[in-house]
Amino acid sequence: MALLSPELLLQAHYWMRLTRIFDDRVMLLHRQTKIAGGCFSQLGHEAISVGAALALGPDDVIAPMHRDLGAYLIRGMTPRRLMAQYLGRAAGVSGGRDGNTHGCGDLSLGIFGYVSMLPASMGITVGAAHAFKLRGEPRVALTFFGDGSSSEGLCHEVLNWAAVYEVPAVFICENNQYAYSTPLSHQMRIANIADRAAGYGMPGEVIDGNDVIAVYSAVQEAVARARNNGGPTLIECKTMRMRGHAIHDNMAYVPKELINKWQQRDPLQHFEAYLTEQGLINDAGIQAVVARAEAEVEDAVTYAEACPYPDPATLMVGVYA
Amino acid sequence: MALLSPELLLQAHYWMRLTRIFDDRVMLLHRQTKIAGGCFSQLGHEAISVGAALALGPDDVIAPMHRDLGAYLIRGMTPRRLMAQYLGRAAGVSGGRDGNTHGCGDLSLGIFGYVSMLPASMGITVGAAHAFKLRGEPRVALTFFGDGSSSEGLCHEVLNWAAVYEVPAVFICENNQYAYSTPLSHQMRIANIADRAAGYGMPGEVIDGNDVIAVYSAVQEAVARARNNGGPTLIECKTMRMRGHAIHDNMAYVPKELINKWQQRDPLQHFEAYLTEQGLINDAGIQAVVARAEAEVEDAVTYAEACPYPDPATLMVGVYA
Amino acid sequence: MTWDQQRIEDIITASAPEEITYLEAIRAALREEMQRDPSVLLLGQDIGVYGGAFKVTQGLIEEFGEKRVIDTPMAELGMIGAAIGMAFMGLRPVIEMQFADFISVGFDSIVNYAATNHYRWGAAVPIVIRAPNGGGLRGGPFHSQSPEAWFTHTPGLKVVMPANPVDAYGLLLSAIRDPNPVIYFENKLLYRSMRAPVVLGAQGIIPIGKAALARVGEELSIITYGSMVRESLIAAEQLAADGRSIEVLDLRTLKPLDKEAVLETARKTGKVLIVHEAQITSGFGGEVAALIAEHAFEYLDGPITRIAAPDTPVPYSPPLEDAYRPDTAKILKAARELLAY
Amino acid sequence: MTWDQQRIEDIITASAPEEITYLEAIRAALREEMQRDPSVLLLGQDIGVYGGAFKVTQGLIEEFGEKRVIDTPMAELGMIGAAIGMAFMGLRPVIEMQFADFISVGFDSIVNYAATNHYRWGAAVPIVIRAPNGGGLRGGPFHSQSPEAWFTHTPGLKVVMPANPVDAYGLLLSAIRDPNPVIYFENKLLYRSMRAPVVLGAQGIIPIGKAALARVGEELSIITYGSMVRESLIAAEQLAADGRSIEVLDLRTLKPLDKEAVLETARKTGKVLIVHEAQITSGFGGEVAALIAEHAFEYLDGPITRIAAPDTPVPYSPPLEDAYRPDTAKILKAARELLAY
Ligand SMILES: Cc1ncc(C[n+]2csc(CCOP(=O)(O)OP(=O)(O)O)c2C)c(N)n1
Ligand SMILES: Cc1ncc(C[n+]2csc(CCOP(=O)(O)OP(=O)(O)O)c2C)c(N)n1
Ligand SMILES: [Mg+2]
Ligand SMILES: [Mg+2]
Repeated sequence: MALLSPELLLQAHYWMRLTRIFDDRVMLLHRQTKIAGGCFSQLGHEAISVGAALALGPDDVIAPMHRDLGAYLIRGMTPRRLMAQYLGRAAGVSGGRDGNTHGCGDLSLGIFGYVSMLPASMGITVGAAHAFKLRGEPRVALTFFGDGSSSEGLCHEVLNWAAVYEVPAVFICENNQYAYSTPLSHQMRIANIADRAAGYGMPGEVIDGNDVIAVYSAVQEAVARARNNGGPTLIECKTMRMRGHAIHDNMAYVPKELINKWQQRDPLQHFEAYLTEQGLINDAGIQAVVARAEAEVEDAVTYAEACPYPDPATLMVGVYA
Repeated sequence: MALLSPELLLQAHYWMRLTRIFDDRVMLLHRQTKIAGGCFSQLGHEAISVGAALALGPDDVIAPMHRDLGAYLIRGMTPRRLMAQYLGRAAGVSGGRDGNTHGCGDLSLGIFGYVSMLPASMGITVGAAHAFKLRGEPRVALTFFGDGSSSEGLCHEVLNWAAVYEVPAVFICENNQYAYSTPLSHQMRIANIADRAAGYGMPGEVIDGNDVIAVYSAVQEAVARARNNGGPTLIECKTMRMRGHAIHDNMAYVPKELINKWQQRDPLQHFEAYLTEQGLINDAGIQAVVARAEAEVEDAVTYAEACPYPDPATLMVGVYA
Repeated sequence: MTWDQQRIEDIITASAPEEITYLEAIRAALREEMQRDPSVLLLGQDIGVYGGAFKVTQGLIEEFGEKRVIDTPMAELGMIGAAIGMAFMGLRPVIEMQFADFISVGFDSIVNYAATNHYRWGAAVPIVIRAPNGGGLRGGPFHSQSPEAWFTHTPGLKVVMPANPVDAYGLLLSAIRDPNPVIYFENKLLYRSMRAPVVLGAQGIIPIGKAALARVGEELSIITYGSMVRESLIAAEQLAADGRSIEVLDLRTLKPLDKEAVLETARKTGKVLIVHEAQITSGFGGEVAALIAEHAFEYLDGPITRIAAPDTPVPYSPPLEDAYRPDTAKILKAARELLAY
Repeated sequence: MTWDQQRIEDIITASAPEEITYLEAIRAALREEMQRDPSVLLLGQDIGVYGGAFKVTQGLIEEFGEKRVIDTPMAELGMIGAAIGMAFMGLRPVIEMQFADFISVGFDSIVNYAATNHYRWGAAVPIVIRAPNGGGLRGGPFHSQSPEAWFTHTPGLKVVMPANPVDAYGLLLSAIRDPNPVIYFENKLLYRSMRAPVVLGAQGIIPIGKAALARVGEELSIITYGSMVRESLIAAEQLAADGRSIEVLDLRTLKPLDKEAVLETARKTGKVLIVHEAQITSGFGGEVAALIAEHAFEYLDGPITRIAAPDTPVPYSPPLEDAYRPDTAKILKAARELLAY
């Protein structure tokens, strides 16, 4: 396991807090009917997107999905832009053309926007990695997919493609026990999705997705291997989706005990306890981080609410490049 | 390994001979421009379709593919009907609507016709097996797919589906070293496609696809397991496509040594040597089988050539049920 | 409940039909068919305990059990393939796509296997694919689509698109009983926003292939379907207040199209406005226009006009989606221009 | 060969253009672009050592190597997704579908990702999908399709469909240089059966979005594309022998459509016959007819007529396929009727 510097650990903490506070605010704004349409919560997933995104270099690329808000933030998509996106404003990442984190791409930040059709971003990612391989560039492409997405044919095509061409890609499966309302038992007859890696001839690893250090370490190792022509890796992060699939879903179908069990393992509390134990932070320090993140989110909301909606006259703009 | 009765062994021999002789004739008819469009050869694959089809019971269903002529024959599709199909006649299985073994289905024989989009028949097969499971019927559904098809997303979706619902299905991979001109090395980074079975939680087995006894035994075991609620099985038959992908393909891309190596292991010669060794047949016996098969094929050609083409006035008939 | 009891209940219900929503009508049709025919079963993502993304199948797993309401893994191509195999074995699977938008992932199984099979070797494929379509709900580019034109071009498929609870019920009965693959587009915006008294049971059946005159008029024909029928009727009502007489033809089935009804209304009024929610270019409106321009040419008193969405993805942000979406105002404007022609 | 040498060669070639087949024109365009732009690369099944199912890419792996001519596993959905990712990273992938028919398997990557991406977050998707389409070769239902109408309905895509070697060459140059996803339908029947002198190099470029008058006439306009241009020209020639003057408009690009050219010829002759190889219902002909019926209504002297395939899968057996397929005889018959109107 890679040794993480105190700076990096504190960074990770900040990003996880920011992710959670931003997400809580999004949920609130949705309840206030300020956000239209659907919204996916990040609760319980913060360690994965943050740990993974921190392990990438600046020239690497990433295709975050709907529970990977932390990755967008870390890659430089500002809370303002993201909040304007959620609120459907012209200044949002997609200029109001797409909703929530859908279509939140920016090539200048090395971020690919996603479509709803899961897991389409895997295809994009393997292609980007293939481009790096063809040109001999020391760059890596990384994406995420859910346990639900693991049943889609595309997941197979992409993992096999990555292995055949030995491209520098990292695939992170966020196994959060459910695909919408569907439990793992209705999706597969195996214990670990990462076990499928052997069937492609690539390394696969199962890690604790609620432990940001474990995520960072595993991803860092996979990224280093990819960068050194070692080919792709599949990493399965075990975690739990702590809210409904999307905001309208009260997840009555999830057994209380399961939620309770995972609540004990909240990635942020777990990490804060560790940092405190290590003497890297104390309560006041945590409060300061929270305050900073809250201020950023508040600023983003103020900004976004003041932003104009897109001009209907621009409806036809941009269908073609 | 199941013990095969002498009767069954001799039956298998007959079907393999018939398959080969029929196939040789199809190739000839194509060269004579009596068959339009494309045509896929069966050469080298006879043990697989014959061994598998013989292991099924009368109420089981099968979705043979383009190198599984033996299965059609065994299930009761007569050489006459099949030859009329190849020649595009009204009396062909599809009435001239589809070509060669495409669309050669007949529910009364428990045969599903295929489409070109590979491996679509896997989806159909898993659904049929699922129906058996839902109704508690002791029936099994079996299909074939190629090494090439193993890279398609559908292959993954279906194998996973079969495992999740524990349906009585048998999937036979005909690994013939090539998908059209593409060698295995460009398709996958693993030694055995059957190794992927573990990633679905189903049994997988690698067998010699040129040994009809091995095929029959493995399939029979899988069929018995499926019938007894033991769920699906993936069987990989190692073999070699001994002619080009389709008739126009001279397979210049295949190394001579590879062909030579597999020529030594011709499934029919191999089996005839075994039968002879076992005292179950002698040269005269083989000649008699050949003569019988040739006569059947000759009869089929005579019949088919005398059959009328479909009436253009029927063009619109049957688009809807 | 036995079959006879059910019939009796139907007749009672029929005599005093209840007001139900479009969504309830769909659910009622599923129940009716599942009660009537044990070979009918449901396949889809989250349709079991959860009752489906829109709760259309709520309660059905409790009533019919896990063997007839099957929660599937995410695998649209495989699911539709499996449904075909089930159909070959005598079952009648009704698939729920979580959104019509995801039908693109299962596309090949539909257009190449389901659609061609009967023509090629005579085995029928009695499956229904329910596809919740349409926008107006701020669903963005991937939860708002109306992709019917992909399927109307594919021989061997049937395509229905009910515009109200009565048709939603009756066409789903027909679709499930039809021996062919039927794509059943159900409009999400209508799910809870439209109620009507619906005659349940066999009397409520609506045949596939028959359009309905939603309003009789003399001066101009609006030919439309799905969510745009309501918008068109409101427009017609407003024009009536101006003393203009508008006919509204609800196609109900797109494939096979009720050509007679289309030509009849075109010949009658001589002015045709075609309205649909999908993008204009190569949309189904083109087919309707072409039929009229060929077979009712001599009766036309004005250009055949189309109101449809512009050629962009369905945008998310409210002002953009409102600009994108055909509605009463846009229909009114076009109708007035055509009336003045 | 350096870039300059190539230019010089082009100019020489241009001054005395060689007769090449439609297939050779496609190969020449691929070579031209691969020589000109190192970011162009090819993806597809069996396109390397084997040279592709139709040998279009023959010799290219020898010239450009394995990194630019990539033989892929069978995985259309993933391949097109990968091409998009490559495009984001600055490459310009040109995909060969082994047959247009298999595009249904890669459908979602095209219509939902490639097509919508620039609109949503501004990243261009410069990919080309070459799709060998069309029948007449006894390929049966799955090796004969012409599925262009699925794509003309999808905003964000461009669709071209060359009818001769000159356009095959020039439109492929444009397609590869275009920053948008382009579906390039190449007709298999024309591959080896049509030759023409083709000006190679940059001078040979044909812009996307411009139709071409393949024949000038006065009495009737045949509007067509792809394989049916040749059939239409032969029909026009035969009608000329009868003293009739027929105009033939070759659309060349279906999306974005050259509406001006369509309306101009319709207004000029007042009689329009639309011809395509694909099935009639919801085919691209509907769009063309609708445009004319709306925007050239006042100029029409007869019903807008469509000649297209009937609504069946493409049948295999020669008598059935011949009955199915639009051809000169069917065009002649319809044209004569329309002329007599
Ligand atoms: C191809 C496709 N089918 C269906 C859906 C509808 N859908 C959206 S999210 C989801 C569940 C996803 O589960 P998983 O991959 O485990 O991700 P999670 O939401 O649990 O993070 C479904 C079924 C979709 N987006 N794409
Ligand atoms: C979805 C799809 N893509 C491409 C093709 C074209 N194609 C026909 S057969 C073939 C190779 C098949 O290889 P394999 O599955 O190994 O079967 P084999 O022919 O070797 O028995 C290809 C690429 C196809 N039929 N279906
Ligand atoms: Mg999940
Ligand atoms: Mg093979």
